[in-house]
Amino acid sequence: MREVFKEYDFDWRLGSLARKALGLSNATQKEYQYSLNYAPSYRDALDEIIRTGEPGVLMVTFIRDYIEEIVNAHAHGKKVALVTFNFSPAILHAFDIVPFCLEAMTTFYTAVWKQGISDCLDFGCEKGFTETSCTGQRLALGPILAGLGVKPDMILYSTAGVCDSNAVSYAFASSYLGIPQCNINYPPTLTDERAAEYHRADFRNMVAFLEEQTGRKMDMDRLREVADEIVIQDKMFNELQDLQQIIPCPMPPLYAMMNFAFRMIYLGSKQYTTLLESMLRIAKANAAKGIAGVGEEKVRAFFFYIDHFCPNIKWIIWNRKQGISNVAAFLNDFWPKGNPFLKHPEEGYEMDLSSYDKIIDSLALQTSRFPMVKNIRGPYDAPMMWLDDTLSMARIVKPDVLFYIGTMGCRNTWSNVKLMVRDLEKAGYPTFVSYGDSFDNRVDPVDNLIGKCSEFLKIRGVLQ
Amino acid sequence: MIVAGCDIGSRTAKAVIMEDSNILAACVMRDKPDPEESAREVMAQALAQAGMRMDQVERCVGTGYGRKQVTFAQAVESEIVCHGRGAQWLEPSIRMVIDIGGQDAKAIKLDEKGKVIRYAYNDKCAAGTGRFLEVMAKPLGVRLEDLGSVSQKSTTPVKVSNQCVIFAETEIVSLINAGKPVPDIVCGLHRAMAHRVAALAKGIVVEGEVGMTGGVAKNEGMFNALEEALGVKIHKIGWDPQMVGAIGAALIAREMVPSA
Amino acid sequence: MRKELSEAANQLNNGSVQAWKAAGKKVVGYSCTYVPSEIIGAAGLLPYRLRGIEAATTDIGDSYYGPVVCSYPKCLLQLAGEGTYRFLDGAIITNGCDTMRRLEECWRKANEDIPGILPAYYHYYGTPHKVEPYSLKWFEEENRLLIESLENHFGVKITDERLREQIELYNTGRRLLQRLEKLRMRDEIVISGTDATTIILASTALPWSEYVPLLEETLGELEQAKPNGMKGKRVLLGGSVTDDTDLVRVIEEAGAVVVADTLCFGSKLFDDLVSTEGDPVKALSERYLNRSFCPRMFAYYQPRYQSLKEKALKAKVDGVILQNVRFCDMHGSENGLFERDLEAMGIPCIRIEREYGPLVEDGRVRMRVDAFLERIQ
Amino acid sequence: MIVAGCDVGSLTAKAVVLGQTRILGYAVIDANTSPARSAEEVLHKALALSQIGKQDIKRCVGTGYGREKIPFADQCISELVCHAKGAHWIMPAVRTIIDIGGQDCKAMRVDAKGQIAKFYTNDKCASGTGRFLEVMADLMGITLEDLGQLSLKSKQPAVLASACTVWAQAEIIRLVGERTPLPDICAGINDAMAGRVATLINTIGIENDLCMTGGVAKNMGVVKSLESITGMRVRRLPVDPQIVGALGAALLARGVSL
Ligand SMILES: Nc1ncnc2c1ncn2[C@@H]1O[C@H](COP(=O)(O)OP(=O)(O)O)[C@@H](O)[C@H]1O
Ligand SMILES: Nc1ncnc2c1ncn2[C@@H]1O[C@H](COP(=O)(O)OP(=O)(O)O)[C@@H](O)[C@H]1O
Ligand code: SF4
Ligand code: SF4
Ligand code: SF4
Repeated sequence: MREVFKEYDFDWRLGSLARKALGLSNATQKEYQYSLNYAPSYRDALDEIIRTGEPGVLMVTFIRDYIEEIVNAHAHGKKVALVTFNFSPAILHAFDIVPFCLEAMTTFYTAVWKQGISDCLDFGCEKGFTETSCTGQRLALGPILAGLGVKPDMILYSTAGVCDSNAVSYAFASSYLGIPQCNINYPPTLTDERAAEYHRADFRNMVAFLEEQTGRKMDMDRLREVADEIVIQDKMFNELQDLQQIIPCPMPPLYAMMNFAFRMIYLGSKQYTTLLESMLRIAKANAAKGIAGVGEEKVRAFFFYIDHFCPNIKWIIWNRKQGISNVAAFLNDFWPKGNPFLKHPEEGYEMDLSSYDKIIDSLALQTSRFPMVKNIRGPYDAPMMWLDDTLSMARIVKPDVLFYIGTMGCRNTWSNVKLMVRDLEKAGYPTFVSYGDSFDNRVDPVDNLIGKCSEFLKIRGVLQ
Repeated sequence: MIVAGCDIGSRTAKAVIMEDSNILAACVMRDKPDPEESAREVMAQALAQAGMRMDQVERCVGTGYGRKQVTFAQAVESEIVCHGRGAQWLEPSIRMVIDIGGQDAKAIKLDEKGKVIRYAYNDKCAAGTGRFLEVMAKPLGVRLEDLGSVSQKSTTPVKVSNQCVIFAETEIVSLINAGKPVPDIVCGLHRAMAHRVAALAKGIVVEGEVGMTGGVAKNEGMFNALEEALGVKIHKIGWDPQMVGAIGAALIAREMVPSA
Repeated sequence: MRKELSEAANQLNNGSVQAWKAAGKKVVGYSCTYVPSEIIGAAGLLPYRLRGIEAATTDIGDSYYGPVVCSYPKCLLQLAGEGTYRFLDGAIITNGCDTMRRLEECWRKANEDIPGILPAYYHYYGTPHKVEPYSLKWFEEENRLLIESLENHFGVKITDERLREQIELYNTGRRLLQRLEKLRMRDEIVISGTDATTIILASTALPWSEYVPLLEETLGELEQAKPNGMKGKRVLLGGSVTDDTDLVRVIEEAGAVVVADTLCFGSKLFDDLVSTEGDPVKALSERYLNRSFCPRMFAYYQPRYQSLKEKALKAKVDGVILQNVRFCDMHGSENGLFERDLEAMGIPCIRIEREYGPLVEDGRVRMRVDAFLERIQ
Repeated sequence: MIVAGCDVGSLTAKAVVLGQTRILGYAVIDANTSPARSAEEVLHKALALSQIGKQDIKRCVGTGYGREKIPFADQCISELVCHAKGAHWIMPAVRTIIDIGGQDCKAMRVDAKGQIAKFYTNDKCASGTGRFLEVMADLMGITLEDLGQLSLKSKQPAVLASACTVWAQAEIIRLVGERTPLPDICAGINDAMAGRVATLINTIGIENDLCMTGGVAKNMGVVKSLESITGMRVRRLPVDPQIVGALGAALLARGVSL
């Protein structure tokens, strides 16, 4: 890592960037354009987010708050938990623990920053961490290992049994920094009674860990508040997913990412509700007018893995300019009751508010339905797993093309994406596979991705 | 109607001039560092061969890595489409084209009209490219054109495992140092490469007649190794396989509706 | 070295397997040390640990697996695809790591293209990643399901009686292997690491009814043997899967002696015994899950480090070689921690990333080992 | 006592003839397909330059990839140790050494006696090797010397996105096509290289003084870029950095303890 990147803490730098960005968004249009010129390193990313209107501004605002909460947690006497993205932060509110999600930081960093990405990625390796692991965690983990950011008090991850690469990052951080850890371990099946029992027991095991770490019992009133909020959020989320099916898709492409990012960092908090309201308002208005969120919808794309190839947000901008709608994203599936994509009632979860025990069980179930955690735990072609989910969603949202974009560290999907492509093509969906890495532009640069992708869309007759 | 196709690849530049269904001229040359210059020069050669001037050429289509730098082309088309089109025109029975050029390998599936149905590129880090053979030929002291015949002399091909061009080179050097016969190494190289390319083709399912294009198709050792790895006979293309992309481009130029 | 042992260590379809099959008996392959061999044995079947030796390329593996995954399961798939594993009547795949668990799907899919390569009995076995009362319960159920499915498929009965017999047999064998390990650690070397590895590897490919007497005999001879004259730095080998003798040989050719290992094709096969008390399935479940020796058990770095450290001290090693197969995140990251902590204790370490077994590039590994040995002079 | 060191690397062969206190002569040649022949040739050349007969050489140590094949070597020692020894002899204050040769890149820390305390090698990807630079230079039709020199003139180094040798080639072709000035491309290549190397040395931890050995050390572009990334000065060696391994071998032949 270059010396210059060691001068400021990683999290502080991100926070200050969000602060500056907001300062800009409040300015008049003219001032805004003018100021953007002085922010070359994040101009494009910022502009892309802010141009989505109110939801974009809200997103930046809340990300700023999120980071500030992390940075100031210790000063406020709160504990910080390093958490993975496929983990519901809801339970943490009941303990007043501040979640710090590595992948959210990675995503934000790679999207807005032009320099230092490779420095951060390599930093972990300098500390002995493996160079081939998933970049989603590795990028933000580097500075944390190096002490360039808040030192977490505990580490939580829900990927044991789902993704080694992910779990190992957190396990490594725990051993390296000497911080206590607790993982949620998922069995290979989803809906049978054995699995359900395991989900509940394992979640309670984590609750016990949280009690031990904080030295206090869970705040039941907070828990109830959070659960109530989730019920509202789930309803709105389902509405949003309903809207995705409309042709043309009324949702701007960035909404998918905004939504799942917020479920991952703010589920059960007011902030997420505010964002949902704002997104819904716009999406509904678009739907009423029959217009597409992307402008003119030329291609309906279903991202059956990661949808945001981050570096400099170039890929996302290109998608928008080509009129590529994001009609479904694998990371954006959460399976609450009433969701249009549910195939069986037992596939999803429902918030049962009848007792505290039931609330905790509901949260356990909800966590077990987080993206990836739900559907890459078992064989890709088993019921309710990767293929089944992708095909059944595709039938509903009617995409013109399916995209796989992942990370080079993803042993799971790289071990069967070829099988997926065969099956999806057989089912009649043109399927594009990127050999790039969503967070490391060095693997296959974004310009190549765009080149290969436009070639694909043209040759396969998706985009004329 | 006189049309032209110009294929600026990663290693070589190719140009073809056609009149109706006749190929009037076809030229290949090694790339210059500047693709624009390569394009101009190879076109000039082809024109000279055909005894023509540029203004007699009605339309020209550019293809290949450097297609955007073919300044005199009216349109550009991806090399996948061009190889498919060219191969199909030359050998109508072909349903799958395996194109191995300097920088990558592709498997392309065609319908009976030569339209691309599916295609696949080589995996990342894969050594299945012509450049790989070029790099290896050097330490082996074998000329590129001789790789095929040398490989035929092998009795017990060696195992070459590395996928990275650069590291495979070290492996070759150590095999040479270990005293392994050159034909066995060459044959081992071809096999390793053929297996990777075959895996690529199998990924999109090998069906129907298979043809091979690109410069590497001129290498008989590779041709045979690929047949063996695929387990099917490869249809030999009646023309210089390296020119197929440029021919395809010319064909597309011929079919283009002139823009007003 | 007894021929049976070296053959079993170096050849997949070895003589004993052939004889076993010729006698009309069945062979069941399994993919990981977390699968209890005793259960397979109690069904009258030969438990056979899947290995990737003999794979010369990975083109079949690469047709199903993507480019950035460990080549070990790719080699297994390659061998299956080439028909080498046709002698298997069954296979049990477990979630040792992500790439390994995906073998279940890849093998099935490959069978659609190359019919007949999938064994008739094919079972997915889910191993939890932690040791808690509920995970133990899950694991025990998993074992009972395995028993049930073996019984149904092969038309046999796995009684507690037969399980106890197998537990006895395996415990006896494991005790002998522990003796071998002790022997290996002697101050004056009596057996090379290469030979010790050969003996251990053979255990995964022979019926233990044959293996245990062979081992006993060999041990008897070795315990009487004079030092074999091997001198050199004493090293411990740890890390990713190492299912052949090549790596150990390369290290020893460079002038070291591999006196101990923490490999899952090594000492991790016999470090603990199964309790002979109580319900045999319960006892097996406890023994097989309670071992947190593999980094797949994420939260147990400390116990692993302690056991590695103890082994290194007991074997009086001069250094520790930590290797990982490329794209193996679990061992790759844990080796970094081991290195930090062992070096802090004054035990020199080297981390090596390599290609898996039959695809190794000896020269590279050799250069690093040479330099390491010179460093610890 | 006159001794010799011979380093048969992956791309080049080097020989040093060492007298009591100074280097009497040395040579560097491109390695050919037989390491034995390369060794003979390069030693012959070094001997000729130092005007010494082969029979005057008391002892010779071989090193490098081809060391086992050097017919006249009395002993073989790995190149890591030789580089450490050689660098330490030339510059005793050196504590961190980076050796970039044709096929790999090594970083080592040595103690006050020149003993290796820690080392790390890169062989995961060819992009951190001298061969990477050669392939790139070849692509642009310039020499290796130019690659270093031109890059120093760059005003706005290009950014090479891809770290992989194989794929970086496509980018070079693109940059050339876009008429990016040659010095900027060269600087981009050298920066990419230095970036990889910096990670490697940070893994073992840098301690002053820092020096570079191996052929790539002759490329000032890489050296300068490495200095700017690490914020440390790279000490320039008063001898050809490419021969440091052979020099170390010669020192070891003289019986300087390991
Ligand atoms: N006469 C030949 N014999 C064997 N191989 C050849 C011959 N000519 C070219 N090649 C191979 O073809 C490759 C170039 O193929 P080509 O299709 O021209 O690539 P591109 O279109 O990418 O420039 C070279 O790398 C080389 O391996
Ligand atoms: N004059 C030079 N200027 C810049 N780089 C050079 C020069 N000479 C050699 N090199 C670099 O040095 C590398 C060879 O280094 P060397 O230490 O001789 O390798 P090895 O020991 O592996 O043969 C070449 O790949 C090249 O990149
Ligand atoms: S992208 Fe793949 S490797 Fe990364 S966290 Fe997700 S499942 Fe794991
Ligand atoms: S070496 Fe690592 S990645 Fe490979 S099979 Fe074993 S645990 Fe999995
Ligand atoms: S092919 Fe590219 S990424 Fe792979 S090892 Fe070689 S240089 Fe590195």
